[in-house]
Amino acid sequence: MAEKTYLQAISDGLRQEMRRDKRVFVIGEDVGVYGGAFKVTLGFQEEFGPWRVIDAPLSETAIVGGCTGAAIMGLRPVAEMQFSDFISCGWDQLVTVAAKQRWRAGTPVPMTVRLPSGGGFSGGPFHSQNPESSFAHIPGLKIVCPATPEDAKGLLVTAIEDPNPVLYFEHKHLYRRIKAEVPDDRYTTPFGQARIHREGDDVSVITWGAMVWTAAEAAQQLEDDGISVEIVDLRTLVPWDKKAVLESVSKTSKVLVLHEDTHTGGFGGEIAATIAEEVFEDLDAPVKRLTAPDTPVPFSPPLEKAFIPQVDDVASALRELAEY
Amino acid sequence: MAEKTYLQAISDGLRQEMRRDKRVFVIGEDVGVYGGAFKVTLGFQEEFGPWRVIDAPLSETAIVGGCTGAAIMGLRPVAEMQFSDFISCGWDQLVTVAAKQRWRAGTPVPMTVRLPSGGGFSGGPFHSQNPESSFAHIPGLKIVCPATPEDAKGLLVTAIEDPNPVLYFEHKHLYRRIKAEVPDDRYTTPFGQARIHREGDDVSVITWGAMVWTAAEAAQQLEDDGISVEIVDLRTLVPWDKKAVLESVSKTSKVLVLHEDTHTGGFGGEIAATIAEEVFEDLDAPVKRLTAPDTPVPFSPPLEKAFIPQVDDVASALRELAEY
Amino acid sequence: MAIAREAEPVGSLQEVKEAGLDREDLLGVYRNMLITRGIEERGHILYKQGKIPGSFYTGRGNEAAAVGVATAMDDQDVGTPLHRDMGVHISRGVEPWRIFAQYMGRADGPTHGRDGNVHMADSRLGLLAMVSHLPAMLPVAVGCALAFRIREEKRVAVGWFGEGASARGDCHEAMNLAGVRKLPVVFVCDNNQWAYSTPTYLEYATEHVADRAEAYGFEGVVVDGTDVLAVYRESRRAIEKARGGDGPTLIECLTLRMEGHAVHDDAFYVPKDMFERWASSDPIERFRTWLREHAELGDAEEDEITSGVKKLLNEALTRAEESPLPDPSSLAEGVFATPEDLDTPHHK
Amino acid sequence: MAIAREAEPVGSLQEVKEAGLDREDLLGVYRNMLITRGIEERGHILYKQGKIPGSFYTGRGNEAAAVGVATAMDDQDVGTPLHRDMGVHISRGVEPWRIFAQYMGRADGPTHGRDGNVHMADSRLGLLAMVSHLPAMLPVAVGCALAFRIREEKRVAVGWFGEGASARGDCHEAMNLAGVRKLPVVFVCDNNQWAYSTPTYLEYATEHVADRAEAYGFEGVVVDGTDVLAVYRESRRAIEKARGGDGPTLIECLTLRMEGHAVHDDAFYVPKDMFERWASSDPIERFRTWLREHAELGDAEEDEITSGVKKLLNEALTRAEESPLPDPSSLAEGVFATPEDLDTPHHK
Ligand SMILES: Cc1ncc(C[n+]2csc(CCOP(=O)(O)OP(=O)(O)O)c2C)c(N)n1
Ligand SMILES: Cc1ncc(C[n+]2csc(CCOP(=O)(O)OP(=O)(O)O)c2C)c(N)n1
Ligand SMILES: [Mg+2]
Ligand SMILES: [Mg+2]
Repeated sequence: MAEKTYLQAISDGLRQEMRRDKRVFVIGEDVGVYGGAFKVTLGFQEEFGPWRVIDAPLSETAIVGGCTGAAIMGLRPVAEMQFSDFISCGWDQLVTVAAKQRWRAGTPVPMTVRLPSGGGFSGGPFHSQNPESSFAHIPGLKIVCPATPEDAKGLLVTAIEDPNPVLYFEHKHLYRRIKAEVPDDRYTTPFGQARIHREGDDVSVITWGAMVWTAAEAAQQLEDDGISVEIVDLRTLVPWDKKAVLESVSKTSKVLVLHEDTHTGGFGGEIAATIAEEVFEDLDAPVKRLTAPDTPVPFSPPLEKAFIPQVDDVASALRELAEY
Repeated sequence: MAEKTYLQAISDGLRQEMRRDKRVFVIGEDVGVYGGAFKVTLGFQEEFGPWRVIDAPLSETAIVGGCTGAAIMGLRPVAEMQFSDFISCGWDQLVTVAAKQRWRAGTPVPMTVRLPSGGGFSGGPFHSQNPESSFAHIPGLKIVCPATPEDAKGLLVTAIEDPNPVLYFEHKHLYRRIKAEVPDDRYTTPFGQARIHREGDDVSVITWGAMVWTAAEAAQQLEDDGISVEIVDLRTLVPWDKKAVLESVSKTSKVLVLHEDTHTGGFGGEIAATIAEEVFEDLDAPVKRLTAPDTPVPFSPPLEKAFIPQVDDVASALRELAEY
Repeated sequence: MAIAREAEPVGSLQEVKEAGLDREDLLGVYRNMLITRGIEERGHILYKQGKIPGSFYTGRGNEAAAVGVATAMDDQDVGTPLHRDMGVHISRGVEPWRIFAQYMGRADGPTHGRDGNVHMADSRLGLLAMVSHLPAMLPVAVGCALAFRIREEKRVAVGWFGEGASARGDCHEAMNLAGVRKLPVVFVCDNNQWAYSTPTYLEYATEHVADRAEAYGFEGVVVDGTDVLAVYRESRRAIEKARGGDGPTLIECLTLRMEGHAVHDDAFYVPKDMFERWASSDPIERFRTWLREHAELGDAEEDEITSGVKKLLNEALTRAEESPLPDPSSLAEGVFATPEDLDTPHHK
Repeated sequence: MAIAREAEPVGSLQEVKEAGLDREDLLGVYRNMLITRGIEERGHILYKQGKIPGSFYTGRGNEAAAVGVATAMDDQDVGTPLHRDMGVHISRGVEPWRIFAQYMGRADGPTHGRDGNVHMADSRLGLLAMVSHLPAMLPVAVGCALAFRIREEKRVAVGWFGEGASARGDCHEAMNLAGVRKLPVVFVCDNNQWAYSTPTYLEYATEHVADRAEAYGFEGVVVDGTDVLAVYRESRRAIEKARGGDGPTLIECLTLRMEGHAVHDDAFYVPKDMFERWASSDPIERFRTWLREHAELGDAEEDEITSGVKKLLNEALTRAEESPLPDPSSLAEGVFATPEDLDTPHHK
């Protein structure tokens, strides 16, 4: 057990898995000599050689499609997108080939795509997006969004082990900001089991990724006013832990669904709709959503601050609910 | 005024617009000599010549990106996807360039993409999809899904006139099945204004595209049992007519959101969540969704029938709501 | 300016033997071509009988190209054949009755009614099921080759694509990655001169598709796709070259699509004389003549083969028609794989 | 095997005159190169001062290539320059203070703080704002050319791409469409030998990127990207060829990226002697020497230019720093265009 950043947890988890399982290899732009844009694979090529840590050409389609083929041939590819934004260039391969191959043709595609995502440091419209909602709509893809170093490692190992295409969204704004104890040994964190980041009685927040920490700060604020907030960290969007969400909502009878991605058609809608359908009778207030507005992600700090839900935004949404 | 199929209405609307406005041109695979896979542009190349009715190579990225450039240069491109499924190959161009260019750089992109979509005739996993939800999540794209011949023409004209990238989903299962009177003259049908396909008092159905007709048959069934169903045809998903939906729900206090696309993360979630948030107090029952299950679209008729919501499925969902 | 090498036709039996096929093999090739065509001809009938839902696509004219390439593959090699490549499935040993079941959306088809047409494959025979999106399987084929390279296996992946689909980005990214990394993959272009209704000069601006190979640092070859032996010889060369670590080859098989794009299309846009010209070079007839001239195929033996194929297909059809339609309650199963699904020859 | 033509360096003033530039033009070119470098050097300082949010990218080493091509464009031509092509914006007349404002995320930058770095363009000057996704602007540039062809205008579109980005499908689809339809477009490859940390041999397997042009049916040319006059001459030829209806050209400008990929990258992976070798061929110094040798550039005139540029940039910086940060309440405006937005020179 040692304190590690979220980034180190990812890196260590991946290295450990590569040492354990020769079928695991890494491919992506600049993952080799350079160690990846965020240095997750720093030193990997030296340890595992150039055919297990592969510098790909600037070709997201070939990377995703290549991993699909290699996975079907029995390897366990881990692709790195330099930024999650660029997965748009691999969209067709993922949704057309990888996602549907098991159901259609019985061929499992055990591959993982690592996607550094999210904003908070003026990355602008193309280096800050949270594209998880788009993919969560496609049957056949699993979607992982860890919030803590411990989950970052455990969910990555589960992703690599999973016999399906898994999109692993690692939030860049957590990379070096969030540190915690991470077990040294190999372990897996199951998909589809939410984590109660904080227990509470008055209002539930359903969220994932970096927003877990924003919600936690807001909950802290509200505690001083005597409002007790429960935070449910989904950890994975596909599958998502409906049971945990509905239980929390039934307990508090008020809920805020929170995400960093834009509003319309975001995955928050799915969660809110499910709550409204399944525990309608338990609700004492409308199902509220707090998200980014329907715009691209802005570059300039004051705009970006207005775009990404801030602690104060969450706190006032929670207060409003509590007072309903 | 003459009776026209949905397909003729599209074809006539497009031809009329091309005659009126020299900036309008058509590009797509096999749209020229062949007249398009569904013959929407039959005879167009003879009338408008090979540079206004352009047979493109098998290159969805070049088609979508090409239209983006041509639109910025002042033309009014109308791209045809051979099947809406293939727009996955133009995903990046649409979401990365076309959708964001106005907001980022002030450059409007007035283009239309025609997308023959939907199932019902054993097209299988790649010729039957309804990808509108994925795009509805991307700020900057407008999404149109006509259900009637009159709307098919009017909304196409509005799409071509609109200064933004518009995805125009034409449901293949309506092409020759649905006929109605269509005005001969040019007219536009505004975006963001739902159409009450049928008035009713007990339950509302919110839907679009081919499902409008499925809902209408189900409503007919229920009428015999004395249950009065209101059908709201959204016509456009972005922008969507929140006001009309909320009004209908407030009136009936019970609502079924219905779509042919798959469940999780489908646009129905957005609508259901909005209803649960904004007219929570008016609801007498949970917000129900009826959609395709989370699988690819199957080929074999019994499977496809189980996949696409059928009249009986809608009727029993409505009955359940009415009895709640 | 043509850049690619233009392959010679094949002459004598001796030459063929040197290329690795004995007389028994040749008769097998002939048989596979007959089965291929027979399946698709019967498919047409089934379609007209209303037994095939949706649309229906065939590869008439492409039998030699498909069978020729597949015959050059070793057992442990893998491939991603397309909608004109029924001959690949047949050559790899797929049972015809399963294909009929697939056509008709029955439970015993390789996709159990979930997908249609040739959108199927038996992964135990080293084939990967195509998707409609063209040529999305090329990057996947390259990924197979990458796996072989990583594990240092002497296996080769074969990826098919149409000349129309050569215009798409997937083709470029796949070939470029394969070229840069010298992966053991062979790209086979089924150039049947039409992409639906679109002629080649609107799809690419070179003389041959194979001229593109240079742009990726490997060799391109154009071969007459109606000459099964020439296709075999060039494929064998390319596959062995790839197996030996010398990287990819692009083989372009020149044919004509002898029917419409699919069953609904009468191909009015194809000049009549083009059909006539290519009809005189029918791949099956051509090989039959060659076998009679060079390999002593006599009437009796030929009859035996023909009637054997007929019997096989008749029985297959009966068996397929007995296969039930899939159970709707199974629809939602198997969207996600379980660990047990990985228990296949390739995944281990 | 190289397929592309390798362009000769430019010699005399006379030769340059024939190519269409008089002495005044040449001094303008020099000035634009100085402004380009000056802006990016000041950008570095701003970055270190913490005034530029996010990351920061420059095109040091690419000034000649960018300015050379842009100088060869006519007013009515359009282009889609990239992150190494500041010189294009400058040559087309973008005011430096706006660029500083863009860097700093201010309200008066061309994107009003919505986007950063060189992700900007003034559409009234015929430029289209790049996106990060490389080379997604190539199909867009081809679309501009398509519009010119449809309207039968004598205009040309210029599309830039990096040698790394040449691996992507967008590059292929754009070039193929342009080749098939002989569209009036010129493709300019900024080959600075690195794609982030990736060397060229892992990006493509030909000798030159320009060797690929053949695969699309048009000519490829490799030019020394530090020789502004050679770049100009080849660009002018290609642009006029395109304007005349003779289709696309691929011009590859060979340079070295003289800094890290972005400000955070120390480029440890680039061999030291590679930097040294290319430093001796600095495009600005090279052109300065040429001007002194061939165009009688004297100390006084040079000082005047240099100090003029310095003054311009200092004033620009001051003005940019006075520009306010954008108003957060404006965030949601303009996701969708209104009809009035179409009231621009290009949209009419
Ligand atoms: C990405 C994509 N776009 C469009 C289609 C529709 N489509 C099916 S086959 C076809 C023509 C294919 O031509 P070619 O690649 O030459 O193959 P062929 O059918 O001639 O064998 C088209 C356009 C498709 N399958 N995939
Ligand atoms: C589609 C896509 N994938 C990844 C990136 C991340 N990225 C930014 S620049 C770069 C290298 C680009 O190399 P090159 O095309 O040679 O241009 P250069 O930066 O060298 O001018 C990469 C990988 C990107 N911008 N776009
Ligand atoms: Mg073809
Ligand atoms: Mg570069």
